[in-house]
Amino acid sequence: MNFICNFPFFSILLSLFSGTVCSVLPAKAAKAVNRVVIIAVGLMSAVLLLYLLSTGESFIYWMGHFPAPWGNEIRAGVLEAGMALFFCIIMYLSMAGGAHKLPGEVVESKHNLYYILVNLLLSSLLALVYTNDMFTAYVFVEINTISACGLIMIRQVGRTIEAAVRYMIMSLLGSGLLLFGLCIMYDLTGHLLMSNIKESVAQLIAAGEYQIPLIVSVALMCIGLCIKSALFPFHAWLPDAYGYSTVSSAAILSSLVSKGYIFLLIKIIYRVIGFDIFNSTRIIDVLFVFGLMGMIFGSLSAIKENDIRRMIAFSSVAQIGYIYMGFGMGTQAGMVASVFHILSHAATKSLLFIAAIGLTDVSGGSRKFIDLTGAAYRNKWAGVAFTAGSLSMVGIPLFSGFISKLLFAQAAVQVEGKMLASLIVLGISTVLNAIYFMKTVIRIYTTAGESPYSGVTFRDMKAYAVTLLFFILLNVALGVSSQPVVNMIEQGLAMFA
Amino acid sequence: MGPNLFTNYGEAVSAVLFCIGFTNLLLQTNLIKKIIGLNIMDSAIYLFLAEKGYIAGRVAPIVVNGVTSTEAYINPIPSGLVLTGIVVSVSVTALMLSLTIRLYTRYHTLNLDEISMQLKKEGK
Amino acid sequence: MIISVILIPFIAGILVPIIPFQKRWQKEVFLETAVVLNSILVWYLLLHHSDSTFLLAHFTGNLNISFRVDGMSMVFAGLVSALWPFATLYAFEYMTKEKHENVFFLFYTLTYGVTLGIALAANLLTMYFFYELLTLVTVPLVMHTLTREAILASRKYLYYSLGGAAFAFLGLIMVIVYGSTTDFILGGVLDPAKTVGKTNVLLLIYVMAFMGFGVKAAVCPFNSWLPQASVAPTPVTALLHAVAVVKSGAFAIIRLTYYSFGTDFLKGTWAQDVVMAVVMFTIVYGCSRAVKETHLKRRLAYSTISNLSYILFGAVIMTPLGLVGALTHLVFHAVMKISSFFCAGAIMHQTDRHYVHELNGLGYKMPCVFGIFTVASLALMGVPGLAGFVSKWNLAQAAVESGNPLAWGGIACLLVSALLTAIYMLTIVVRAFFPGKDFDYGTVSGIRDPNWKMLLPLFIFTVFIILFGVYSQPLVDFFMEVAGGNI
Amino acid sequence: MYFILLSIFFPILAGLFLLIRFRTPLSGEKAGTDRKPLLVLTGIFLVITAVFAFAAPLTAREGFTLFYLTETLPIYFRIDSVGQLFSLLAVIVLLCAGFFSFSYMKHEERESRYYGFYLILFGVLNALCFAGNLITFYLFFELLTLSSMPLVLHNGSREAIMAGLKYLFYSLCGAYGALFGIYFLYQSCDTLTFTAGGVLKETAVTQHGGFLLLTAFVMLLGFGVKAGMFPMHAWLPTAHPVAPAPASAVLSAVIVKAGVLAVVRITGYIFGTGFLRGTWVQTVWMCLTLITVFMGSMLAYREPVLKKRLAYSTVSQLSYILFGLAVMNEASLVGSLFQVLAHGFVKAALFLCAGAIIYKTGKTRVEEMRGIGKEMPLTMWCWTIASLGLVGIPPTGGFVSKWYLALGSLKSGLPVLDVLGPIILLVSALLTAGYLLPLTIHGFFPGGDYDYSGLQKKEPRKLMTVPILILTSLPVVIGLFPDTIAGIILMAVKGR
Repeated sequence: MNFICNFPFFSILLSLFSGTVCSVLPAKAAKAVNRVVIIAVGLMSAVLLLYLLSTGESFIYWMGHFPAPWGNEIRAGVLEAGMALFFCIIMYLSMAGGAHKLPGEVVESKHNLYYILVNLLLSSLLALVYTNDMFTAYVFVEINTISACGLIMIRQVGRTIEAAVRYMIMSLLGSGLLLFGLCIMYDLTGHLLMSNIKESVAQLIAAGEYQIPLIVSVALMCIGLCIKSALFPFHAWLPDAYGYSTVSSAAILSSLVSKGYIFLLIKIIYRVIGFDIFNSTRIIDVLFVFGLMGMIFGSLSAIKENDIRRMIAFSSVAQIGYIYMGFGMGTQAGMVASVFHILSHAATKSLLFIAAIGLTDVSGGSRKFIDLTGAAYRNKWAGVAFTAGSLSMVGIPLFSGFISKLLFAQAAVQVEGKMLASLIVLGISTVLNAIYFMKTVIRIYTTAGESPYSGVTFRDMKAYAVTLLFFILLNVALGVSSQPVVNMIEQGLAMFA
Repeated sequence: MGPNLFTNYGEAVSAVLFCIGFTNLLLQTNLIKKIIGLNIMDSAIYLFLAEKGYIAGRVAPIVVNGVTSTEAYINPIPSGLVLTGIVVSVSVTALMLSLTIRLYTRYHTLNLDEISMQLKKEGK
Repeated sequence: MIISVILIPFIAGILVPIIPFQKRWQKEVFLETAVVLNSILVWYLLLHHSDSTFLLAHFTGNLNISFRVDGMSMVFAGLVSALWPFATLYAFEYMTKEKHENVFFLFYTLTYGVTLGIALAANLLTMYFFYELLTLVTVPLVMHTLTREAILASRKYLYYSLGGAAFAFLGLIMVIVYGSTTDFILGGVLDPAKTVGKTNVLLLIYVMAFMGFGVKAAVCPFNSWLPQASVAPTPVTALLHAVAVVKSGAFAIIRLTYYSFGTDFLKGTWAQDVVMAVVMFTIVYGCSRAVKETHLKRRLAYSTISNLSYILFGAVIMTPLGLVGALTHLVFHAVMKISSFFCAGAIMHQTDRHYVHELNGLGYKMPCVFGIFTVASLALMGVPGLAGFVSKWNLAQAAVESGNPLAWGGIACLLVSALLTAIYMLTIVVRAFFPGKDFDYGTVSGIRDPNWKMLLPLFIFTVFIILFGVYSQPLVDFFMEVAGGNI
Repeated sequence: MYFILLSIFFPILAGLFLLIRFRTPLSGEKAGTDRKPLLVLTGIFLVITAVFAFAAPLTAREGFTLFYLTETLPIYFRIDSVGQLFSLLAVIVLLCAGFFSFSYMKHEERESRYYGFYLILFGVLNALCFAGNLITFYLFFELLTLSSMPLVLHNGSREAIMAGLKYLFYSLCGAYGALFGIYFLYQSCDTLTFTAGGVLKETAVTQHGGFLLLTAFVMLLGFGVKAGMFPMHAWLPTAHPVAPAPASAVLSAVIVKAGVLAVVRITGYIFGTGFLRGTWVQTVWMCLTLITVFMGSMLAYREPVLKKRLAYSTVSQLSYILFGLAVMNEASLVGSLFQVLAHGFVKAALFLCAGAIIYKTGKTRVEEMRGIGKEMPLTMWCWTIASLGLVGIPPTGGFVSKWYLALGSLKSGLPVLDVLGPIILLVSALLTAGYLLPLTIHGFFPGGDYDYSGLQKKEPRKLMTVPILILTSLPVVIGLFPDTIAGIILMAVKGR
């Protein structure tokens, strides 16, 4: 076994361990540790990805020395490694982009706590990505929830605590359902390792036994994860949670945490139940319909919103709808599109959140549109970045959003019954996206009348601008040379089977 | 259906409990009651796991009399899962309770809707 | 070579705010030189074109960004590059009264490149890409004045255009999935083996894509952005909203209909009927709104709406003759409308009057402008001997020849629209020249014709209106060749 | 060939020259005292044009193409007898009215504009008469509308401008109706050159004859607008009276005849009477003309304003002509063309008389004109003779034309309409007498209680009376030699 195969385990452990270390360090050091850890994990993931691409097959790593079905396992394929790398990049950029806001929003004494939470979050995300064990997944889902909740409420104002409570409640409902579904699955198959469950499920299906409990179990797990990833209509907690937390938290939450759950769902679909079996159930139709509704209603709510952060948050609801629509198509192409959209949305949404904070900072901290008038002239980089993000969301070629739209549409065409519905909703949703994003873009480039904030300028420009630049580049890179990424996703999904 | 339900009364009860807990967590406006609902829900799942792991006439998998045959003990994995789950749910409950306290000290109420109302009034 | 004509405007445009010009005339000379050079380059390219495709970049899968010169591109690129230098010249004079000149010229010149990109695109994806870009680079031009009205207009323009593109995107997908290639090939690229049994879905998507591109071409009910967008400075309204942008929409529809879906596939289907009915309705609707409108530029904008649908009407007849008619009107309308818009701009520039009822008696004070305006009006009405008649004649002949009863009804629409055109255009002329007995000439004292920078383009356009009217044969022959796929 | 071109383009260029050379100052005051150069120039131009127009048919009768609008649309001129007939009418009326206006227009502003457009109109009318194919005809038909509109709204009052616009839009509406037909005809005909007997393709007739009939009907309605045919007649009573009187004379006597010429051209030379005879188009068309005849007379009878009354009369009289054309046999065609001449001269004379009255007395309403005969006896005598011509009393031209019309109608053998037509013509003639002659009666016999003390001689100058006299005498002349004229017309109808 190659040394590189230890990397997944190392990266989980590293981030988990660094979290504990951070608690005794002063804030500055914690920050440094946090950065270093993220970079290290990212590097490891990159090396792992290269290694996997060169070997062309996934591997399974035993935790301890117990073979299946007793031991706990980690599994790494191209998709997992790629995802881990991507999560690290986004997380680093989000942290860097939001760093300047932290002192203002979080009391000094809690800074190292903040880094603990981020590290914990990273470790739980990595665990979700790599784990091959269902119950481990559950445990890390909970860890993820708790750290995410911490990230929301680290900014101690009434809104965030309330948002955190709501977030917790919905998450707990979700994880309760997930756990219950998982228990039923365990009951049916007698296994907790994904590969073993899949074999048993295949046998059960072949034998025609326990069909209903099986479906119930799958449905419970799906609904649980849907709630946690804020699929419409389970999105009530989302706008407040994303809208009022500190900016890095919002960026991370919207682009990574929900994506972690979605990735877990993909793993369950492929590794636990089996893609074909999953597609033969009616669950995908339900996901499809909810996805479509999410695309429309999320955007509609965003249009009505008068607060830029909440608007971006609602836009997430719509984008998550896209992803579930891809699931709901029940084809490989749809799944590829969804995974690509996970990446594209993560890159874009965090960019938008961070750009938005730059805009609100130069508008007296207000997020109301009326105060944002002309903000792009006061903070040029934020304006450019917000515009780029918006264009990507609307699906202008050259940006990543266009590719995911392209992939979704191409996938939709191949699905006989769902083609028209998805194409039309795709069109409408683009129109709606255009409406609320372009409204904002025009607003920030307007100078009609004297704004009370016209003299305000932005501090700490350099780091912030570089971060935004990287985000834009990431976006454009995804948009221009998408082919390698798509190939990687296809390869990774093939390894899942 | 009827006889099956009766035979698997353990599962049935846990399902019912789960539903009760779930509904409470979802619909109660009082935060404490929500947390209680959460605990009921979690306990229902542990009950379910324990029920599944129990084999009639065997004892818990703790070696006390030097009996090492697996035949003597019930399946240990569900028990392990329950223990892990309890740890998780305890920590979650603790977090929820701490959040509740914070909210209560700020807004002097446990009613989540009222808190939302007050937040709206603050207009932030 | 082919990419350079797109890049030169980009570079020149970006240089405008960067180079610190000492005097205004330096900037003017710089810009005009760049634009004229580029136009010459375009014409050189068109006249010495080869059939080879220039591949710029692979996109994803088998999609790529590439450029090629074919008949359609020659028509559109030729038109755009012929008009742009004049419009630029006109803009120099007009913009003396406006603020933020640099930004204006930056985007104005960028638009040139983007429009050429649309014209020279070799496949649907490239065209779509530039089509979206066009929206983005023209928005700053619309909101140039930054008044509340301009903001609202640009917002609406953006929503409509991007929304339209979203549906046009569906057409792109269909061509990608069901076509053998996305390149433009006269007669269409749909693969019959793949489309079996999917006809109706494809037709539905075609209609959607038509409406999507139709947003730019101001097809009813997606036309209300155009009159609103006339708050932009007049060179923009004239060139972009009478030629470049809206014609891009029409151009895109022609590409979609003739070069991607293919007329064989569409002709005689319900989709053709639907789009034709929509187009016919728009023809009449645009005119009737123009009659009711009292703001001069908005009136012309409504007129554009109607006239664009003439072009589309030719396009949806879906015969080679129809394409000829569409192309003829594409070119002729551009000249006629840009000329009338420039007149309107000259009036606004000289007198600051915007409404039709304020134009009383101006005819004697600005004889050149109103003389030219009269010629343009008559041409738009379709008086024989002027350009408009020839294009309408070609359209109507195509409609008659197609044997489609709906198209025959379309001829009636054309004529109703011609009558309405007469109403909304000639009332202006009559007002200007016949203000009435009790008109107080004191109110128009001190108003004069604008200077040569404004008049020169106007005169040249007028010459072309008349020239096309009496001697259009070589051009129409050329369109025939294009429609026959010989070029 | 050069004379044709000269007769068309010389007046147009001359008119433009006048428009530019004698631009009136902008302040709105009168053109100044120096009218003479303008008048002299105009007079010279008018005469030269008339000479050209007369000379054109004498020099060349074969057609020629000026240039090609598009490859298949030549601008083509050719003179045939029908064209010549209309040209004759146009030249005489335009000359007379032109000279009449020299003194009439003294009071009006912006004379140069008036004369400029007057000359342009002259050229366009010549072109219409000499047009050799439908496209050329259509081109000048549109130009006719555009160049005559400034005459209508000349006096610049709000009413005049609205009337001018109404005239414009009705005319264009008609022209576009015709254009609709042309679009289809282009595909259904071998050529659009006017050829006696029609140019329809055999195949087109058999394939979609029904649609061609509809086309023909639309074209008839369209061109009929200009000829004031019901239901598109409303512009005429509005537009004619507001123009200066000589312009009204030209409008009512000549320009509306362009519509008639158009109808002659499309029925006889494009569709061919053989195609239309006996179809529903003929029936409906005849009904429309009869309705117009009757309605025009009734409205004229009820109209108190003199010039408006004359305009309604024009509506009615024109439909006599159209009725004759609709019957489509030889006698009726002769009647129609005869009526073209007769009505042209008579109506011009009547309008000029009305103009003279207005110019001298300022009275516009019929009931104000009691005793006018005592003041302007010469004018009123002309009025009376012209009225008799319009009513159709022998030996005037009006009688001859109506005779032929009735004859043709009775011979046509159409059910019901063959008899109904003459009856309505007769009733209408009675009404005509009823609305024209009271002016004579009251003018000469104002009644016992009339106060003669205020009377004074108001006979206008020679420049006015001479044209009136000429125009009054002409219908009598043609009425005196009906056979000669009818023979010429017959030759024309037979297709030279």
